[in-house]
Amino acid sequence: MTITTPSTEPAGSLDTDLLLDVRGLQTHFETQFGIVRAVNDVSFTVRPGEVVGIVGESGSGKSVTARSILRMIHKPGRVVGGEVLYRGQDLLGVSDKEMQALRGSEIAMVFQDPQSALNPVMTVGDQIAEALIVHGGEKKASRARALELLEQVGIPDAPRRLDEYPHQFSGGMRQRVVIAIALASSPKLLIADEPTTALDVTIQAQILRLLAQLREDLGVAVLMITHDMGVVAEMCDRVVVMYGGRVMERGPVEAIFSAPQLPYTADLLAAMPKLEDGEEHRLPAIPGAPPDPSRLPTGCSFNPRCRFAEDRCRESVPVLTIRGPEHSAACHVTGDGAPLTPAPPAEATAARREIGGEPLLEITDLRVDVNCGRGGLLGKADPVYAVDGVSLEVRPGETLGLVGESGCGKSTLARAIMGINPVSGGSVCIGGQELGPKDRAGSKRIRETVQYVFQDPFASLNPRRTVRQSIEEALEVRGVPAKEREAEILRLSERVGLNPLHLDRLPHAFSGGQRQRVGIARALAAEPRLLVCDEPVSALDVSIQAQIINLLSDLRDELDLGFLFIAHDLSVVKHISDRVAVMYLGTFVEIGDAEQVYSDPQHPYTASLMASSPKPDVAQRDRERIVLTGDLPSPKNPPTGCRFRTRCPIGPLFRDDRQVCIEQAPTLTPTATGQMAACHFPGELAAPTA
Amino acid sequence: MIRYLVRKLPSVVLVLLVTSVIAFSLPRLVPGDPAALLAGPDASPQTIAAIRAELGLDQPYVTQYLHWMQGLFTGDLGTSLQYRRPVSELIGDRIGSTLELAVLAGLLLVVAGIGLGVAAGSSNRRWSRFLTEGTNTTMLAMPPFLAGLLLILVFGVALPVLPISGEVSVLSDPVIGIQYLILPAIALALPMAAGIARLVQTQMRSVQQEDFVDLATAKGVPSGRIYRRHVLRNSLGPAVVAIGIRFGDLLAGAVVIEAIFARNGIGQLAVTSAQASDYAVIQVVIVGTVFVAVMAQLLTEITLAALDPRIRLA
Amino acid sequence: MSATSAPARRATKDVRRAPRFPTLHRYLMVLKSGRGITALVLLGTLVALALLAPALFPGGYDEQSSGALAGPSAAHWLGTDEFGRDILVRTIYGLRTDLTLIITAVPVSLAIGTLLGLTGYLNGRLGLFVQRALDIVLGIPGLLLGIMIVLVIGAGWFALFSAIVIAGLPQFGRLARAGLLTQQDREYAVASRTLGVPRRTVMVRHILPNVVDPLLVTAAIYTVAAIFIEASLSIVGLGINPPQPSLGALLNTGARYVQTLPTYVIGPGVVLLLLALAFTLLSDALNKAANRR
Amino acid sequence: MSQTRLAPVSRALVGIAALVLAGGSLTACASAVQQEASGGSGECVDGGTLTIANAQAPIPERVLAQGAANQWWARGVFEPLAYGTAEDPTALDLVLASDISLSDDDLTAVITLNEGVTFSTGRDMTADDVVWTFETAASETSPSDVKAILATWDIEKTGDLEVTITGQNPLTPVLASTLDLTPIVDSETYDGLLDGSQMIGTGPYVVSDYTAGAGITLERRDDYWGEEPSLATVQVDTIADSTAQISALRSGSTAIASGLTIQDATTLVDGDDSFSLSSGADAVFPLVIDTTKGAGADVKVRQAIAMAIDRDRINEQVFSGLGDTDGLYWSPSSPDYPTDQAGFTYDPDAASALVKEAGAEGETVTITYLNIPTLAAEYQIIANNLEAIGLTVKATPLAGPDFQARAAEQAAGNYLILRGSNGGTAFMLQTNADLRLAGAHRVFDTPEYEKLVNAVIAAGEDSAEATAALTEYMNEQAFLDVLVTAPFPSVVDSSVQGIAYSLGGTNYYDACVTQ
Repeated sequence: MTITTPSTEPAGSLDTDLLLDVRGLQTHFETQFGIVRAVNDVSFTVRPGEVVGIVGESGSGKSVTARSILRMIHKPGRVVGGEVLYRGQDLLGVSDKEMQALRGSEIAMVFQDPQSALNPVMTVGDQIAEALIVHGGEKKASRARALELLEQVGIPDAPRRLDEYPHQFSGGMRQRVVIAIALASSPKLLIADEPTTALDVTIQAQILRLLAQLREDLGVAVLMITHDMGVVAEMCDRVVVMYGGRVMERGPVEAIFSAPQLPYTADLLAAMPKLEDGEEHRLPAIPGAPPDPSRLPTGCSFNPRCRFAEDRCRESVPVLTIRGPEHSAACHVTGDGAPLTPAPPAEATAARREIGGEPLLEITDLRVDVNCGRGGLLGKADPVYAVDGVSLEVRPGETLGLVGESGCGKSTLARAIMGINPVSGGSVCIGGQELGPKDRAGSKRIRETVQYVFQDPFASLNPRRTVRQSIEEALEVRGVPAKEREAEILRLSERVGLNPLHLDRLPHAFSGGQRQRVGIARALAAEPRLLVCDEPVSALDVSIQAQIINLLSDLRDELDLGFLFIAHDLSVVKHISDRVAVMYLGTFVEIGDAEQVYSDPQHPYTASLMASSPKPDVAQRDRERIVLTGDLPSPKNPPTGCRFRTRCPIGPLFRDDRQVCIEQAPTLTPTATGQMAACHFPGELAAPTA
Repeated sequence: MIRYLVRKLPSVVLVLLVTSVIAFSLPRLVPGDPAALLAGPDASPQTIAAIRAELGLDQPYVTQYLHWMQGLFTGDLGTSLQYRRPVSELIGDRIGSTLELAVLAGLLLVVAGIGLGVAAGSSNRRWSRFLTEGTNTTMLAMPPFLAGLLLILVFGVALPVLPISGEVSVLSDPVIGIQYLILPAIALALPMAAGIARLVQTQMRSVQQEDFVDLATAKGVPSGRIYRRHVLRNSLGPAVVAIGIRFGDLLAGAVVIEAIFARNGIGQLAVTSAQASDYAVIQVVIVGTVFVAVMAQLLTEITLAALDPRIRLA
Repeated sequence: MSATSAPARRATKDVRRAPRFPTLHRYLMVLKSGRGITALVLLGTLVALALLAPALFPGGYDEQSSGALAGPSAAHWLGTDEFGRDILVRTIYGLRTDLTLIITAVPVSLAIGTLLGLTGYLNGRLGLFVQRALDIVLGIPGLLLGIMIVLVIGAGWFALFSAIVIAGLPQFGRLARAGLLTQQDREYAVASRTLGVPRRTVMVRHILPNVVDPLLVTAAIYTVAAIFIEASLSIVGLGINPPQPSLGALLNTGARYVQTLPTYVIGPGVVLLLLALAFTLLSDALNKAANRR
Repeated sequence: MSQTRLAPVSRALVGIAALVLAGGSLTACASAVQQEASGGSGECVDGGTLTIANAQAPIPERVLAQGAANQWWARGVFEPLAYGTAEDPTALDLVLASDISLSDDDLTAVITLNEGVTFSTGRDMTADDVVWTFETAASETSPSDVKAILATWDIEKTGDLEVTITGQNPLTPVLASTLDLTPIVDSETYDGLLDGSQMIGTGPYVVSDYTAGAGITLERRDDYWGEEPSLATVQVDTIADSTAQISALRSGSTAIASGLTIQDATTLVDGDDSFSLSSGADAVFPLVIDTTKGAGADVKVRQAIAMAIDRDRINEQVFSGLGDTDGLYWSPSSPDYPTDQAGFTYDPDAASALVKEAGAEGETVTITYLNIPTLAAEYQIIANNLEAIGLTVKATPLAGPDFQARAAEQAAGNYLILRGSNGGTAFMLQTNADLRLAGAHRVFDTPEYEKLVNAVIAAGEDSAEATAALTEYMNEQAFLDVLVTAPFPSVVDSSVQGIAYSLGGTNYYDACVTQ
């Protein structure tokens, strides 16, 4: 190794062991604004039986890479260069017919969203069988094999379910079906494009476990496309990190996690809140946003956001250089041997305040019927209580975190607080006054105390109105005179980190993070004392997530706000919350001090949730996990007694003697460790702490 | 499914009841007196008044309405003021003609609409897309009667292979009957088929973007099979809804088509009755067509359910 | 922070800034498609012809003479009708009649239909009731409804106008209601409500503009239907009162002379087809522009 | 039942056969498109079917009235005592009557009936049936056009086959028309006529099929009392649309098209030798002016209107020149026809001057008319003419029920209408709704007019002087402008021969088809 000429990787190593060898892949999209180089010179390899992860943020080109391998790029995209060698054969050179024969039989694919990846009008059995029939399978045999596959991917009662339609399956079960389809012709390579992103934590754990098991049983190689470092750490043997359409770093997973050679990889890992982080600290966020693939910066794509950027980073594109066994990275700075110092946490703008004062929000025994007001001219719909008997309180300066899987009622709860969904039972007190039936969304009493930050910042901004108009609307309602609004808008936008020059843009011209800043600015414009944040960061890339979390905690401390912070990501909730409530099927199963709940969960559901969350730490991949079986029951028809009993690992499902769980609903009671839990047998199932 | 239909029943009944009130009052809002028409152009006011009394038109409206409703529930649709014949008979004489036309036109509508839509939705070549879309747009802009006139010109004058006037019941003579039906059915169906085709085409284009189509591709399914088994069935929903709504238009369009092709159908009956203020007939025709529309809508829902298990099994 | 301020300083003008009149801007996108341009050129020509009719033919549409049913000549390009009137002149005046009719009736139908569809915003039950009522109107075949309306009102311009307005209500009502139901649950509408923006403002600012797109597309499609309604009613003899010409009335009379004087049908027929074609293409282009982000 | 029930297999075979036939039929014998009949003056065949397309549906209830609805079938089934003719309003062509003798004062007629006349039910027709028919026609609800005359008659049975009529006014001028328009109906089955369920007459044909609003089919009767006609079947289809009628005629699916506008009919005949025009009684097309309201209240304006209308152009452009523009309601064949008063003045300049003189410039004249193509066409020329003399004209086209209800209540204002020219002056003056004294549709009414009308009716056969006086008064008052008297021609295929017209419709005694 010489210092002056960094050795690039040898270009076509003749490794006969390779299952897949992608070399210099280039995929372009020809749009009216010019050519978008979505995949730009990407090379990597997959060996038989290996799990390779491609990790990157939105727009990094990881999905396009996956599709390019199977030649499934939608118009106007086109693979314009490189080679995709599958067992030595260049897939880009074979005929359409040959490619068709290879798809499914040799290389199969699993898609991100199981809701839409299955044909809604074909039975599950037919869809699996079709994968065999098109490759020459006989009808009857294919059906028998379909049944076998369904059983193999762990679908209970498979013979009956074979003739059911996708909509009769839950999300997790559908993803199992998609995997069964992929496995139908025993392919050698499985490309999994974000296979668990659309799933809840407990279901994600089930699917990841299934994939690992299949790999073990069938020896199939997996190319895992994901944005989640946790999933990478749990599943992969080797990792390819993509950014701006290029491979920026690749290597064995241990090396990447322990000694990343790329500032981006290192900072990304640092920006993730982690479950085992102790005392609250600031997250070291990466500034800016992932680049728009149609407008990549010159030089290293990461240079505008890089702590170490130098002039040459802006001028020339770094090439991949070898950094260790099988480990290479593309960075001018570290290529020269400069060490990667840990990212400094962002500075706080205000000191943490004492929590105290009268509660801003007090909820007692709240019930919300989401079917209220439905029904036709004649008759009403049956009530469905998405929130069923919930009590909580939030004080100024305090953050109450609320976690639960999708469908548990956490968003309904938030909407009921805002007056969007009518309350059907119990009481909601805001700023010490109980809400009456006349206090609907936006009434003076509510809006002056509480404001809402939405999950999807794009959906919550009117696409037709500029950001300035959206913020101004809030000021107008608050009664700010027209003359003073301009200054106020500037102040707000600066406060949330928006470029004031961009105020006249429409929302679609912003990145996700910026839009969420707009959403926050708009909420702040009403000068609330409490913010209800409904999954404010779950739609954002990891590097942006940290920025928004930091912004929110700054605001809380600066303005002495109370937060009701809703999220499904346990680590995010832990990071920001003082207290945590865990919700399951409309009720709280556990509530208490965040530290306490996380270090010593008392409810089996809390423990399972924590165990299920993938951790971005290779050392933890062999930890003992509790993987919950089954799915969340429907709130239309909740189970009797303890609502969790149908999935509880210590419940009647596993222990016949625990009839009490069926007969009697547990109430929230203080436990030995201080928090409250609604379980007949609290603390029995403890999360394995790191 | 049956439970679903039973659940729909009260609202269907309500719709029909309201319709009956509209159907009863609308023709009576039309100025003029059916008795005057019966009495003839030279009649004196005394004659007209006498005929009015004989027809029962001098009764209060409420009495007339209740009388009509009472009749409806006992299966008596009333008696035409103009022809003094039971309305059921007048309609019965024509329903066959209209049904034949509507069924064939409906069939054409479905076949041509979906066929053209599929052709346009699956064609990727520039010229074939241009051709199908051009045909489609022109057909959309072509009113049925103009299409009818054109057909009469072509087949009546230039190329006399199909009859352009009159009708023969398909039931009594299928071979000849079909020949009489072809041109009016085409004139009636084609312009509407263009609308259906457009829906199918748009829907197919959007379904092609769906993940499950990608999954099928990834399974190694050939593109022909993808269109047949994955894209097509998922693309028909809006077209089915539109056909359901358009079924009423088929009946309405039949008015003009029946006129220029000399067919004696319900459309003709409706027009002449409306112009002759034959309340007894129009009110039944209106209630009947709304009933048919409601039924068509139900049928649409049933078809949708058959096409889409999500609806069927919900 | 330096990363964001550097380009900000360079950019004196924000390229991604929203256009000053965003709605107008979006609809100008119609001009970006071949169909849109064809439609507008076609429509522009037809409207211009109609507008210029009194200037081009100051004699009006009822200049009768004894030279009836003459074939095409230099003086009368399309020949003369049964009263010796120039068919071309009458076709253009007929176009004028049709255009005035659709340009007044379709927007009125659109407006009333939309209002009816949006009643659900005031009261859910009322909205449902209106919806049902409109469904009933939709169930009555359009032409029969048109005939009844013309008979009630008495043949003439206003009757045609009313028939077109009423026959369009169910379509617009349904669409507006469907739009309302989806738009009022859109997060930005909910967001405005939680901010305390008055309901009326939410309606005008957030719901209506987003309901408008499909309504406009449908209005263009319905315009074609309106042209057909005028023509069909003329064929049943319930069109505009003579001697004022309309395309449908001309076609109706012209059809009788199709053997002896084909230009009598061809002239108005082609104009009607072009008019319908223009609006069909316009609806396509509008649809495309509306779905553009 | 058992005949129609086929075994599944054979049913399937039938289905396949039908498909094969349908495929081959476009060129083979089963084609529904007949080549046009070779036409020309072929030989009459015994039997055969005559197919007629009529724009109006049959209305059996109105058998006792004149009208286009029943004109193609009613006289095949129902016979009057005698036919009148268009050529001579006083001539009688005996049918059911064997003899009609009038008293010297012309106030009494003794009618002897033919022997052996039977209704198609087989029952003998007697004097009772005649009396019953006349009484029914005179009743309040009857649609008869001659009610007004029947009301002044006293009809008595004076023998099994003899009736005696005693009138208050001379009978000769009105007898033929009145008898023609009052066919003898069967008292036992008359109610069946209301809904068309039973249509029993004495004629050579019986109704074999009737579909209300769609058509009627007549079959030759086996036991007809007179000479059996040649045609076996007469089928009348209702085809309202003119395009469809023309198509039907051209494609040979019908041999007669009736109810087309004159223009359509002449256009059709012009280019084609295989068709000819044929017509029965003429129709009169008057413009009746409201003399009580609006511009028409001023006699000067009325006179101006009379002078402003270019009747020749109306005749030319609406009636293809087939009409007559004598400006008189009276039939030229009537003995009292005032020949020197025939004709009209077309002088728009003088008319303008009159309008100016009356100060009626720009005043609106609203014209109501029954919404049918011929009247709409007339209106267009009239409107054009009246606009030219400085009046503003507005149209109110009305559907049948509306127009007739308004007209009967004298609420139609200025109206355009058509009336049958179905008798002599005295007959018209008693029955025509524009002319008669009682129950008139026109608004104009003066003692002078009444006196002059009564004089014509009372004058009997020597009414020339009275008619001239009345005509002069009418022209002076100008409340009624007879624009055109025109035939209503039907288009007849050359394969049809020998159809004859009377006032009440077409008869088929001598008709046949060549095929």
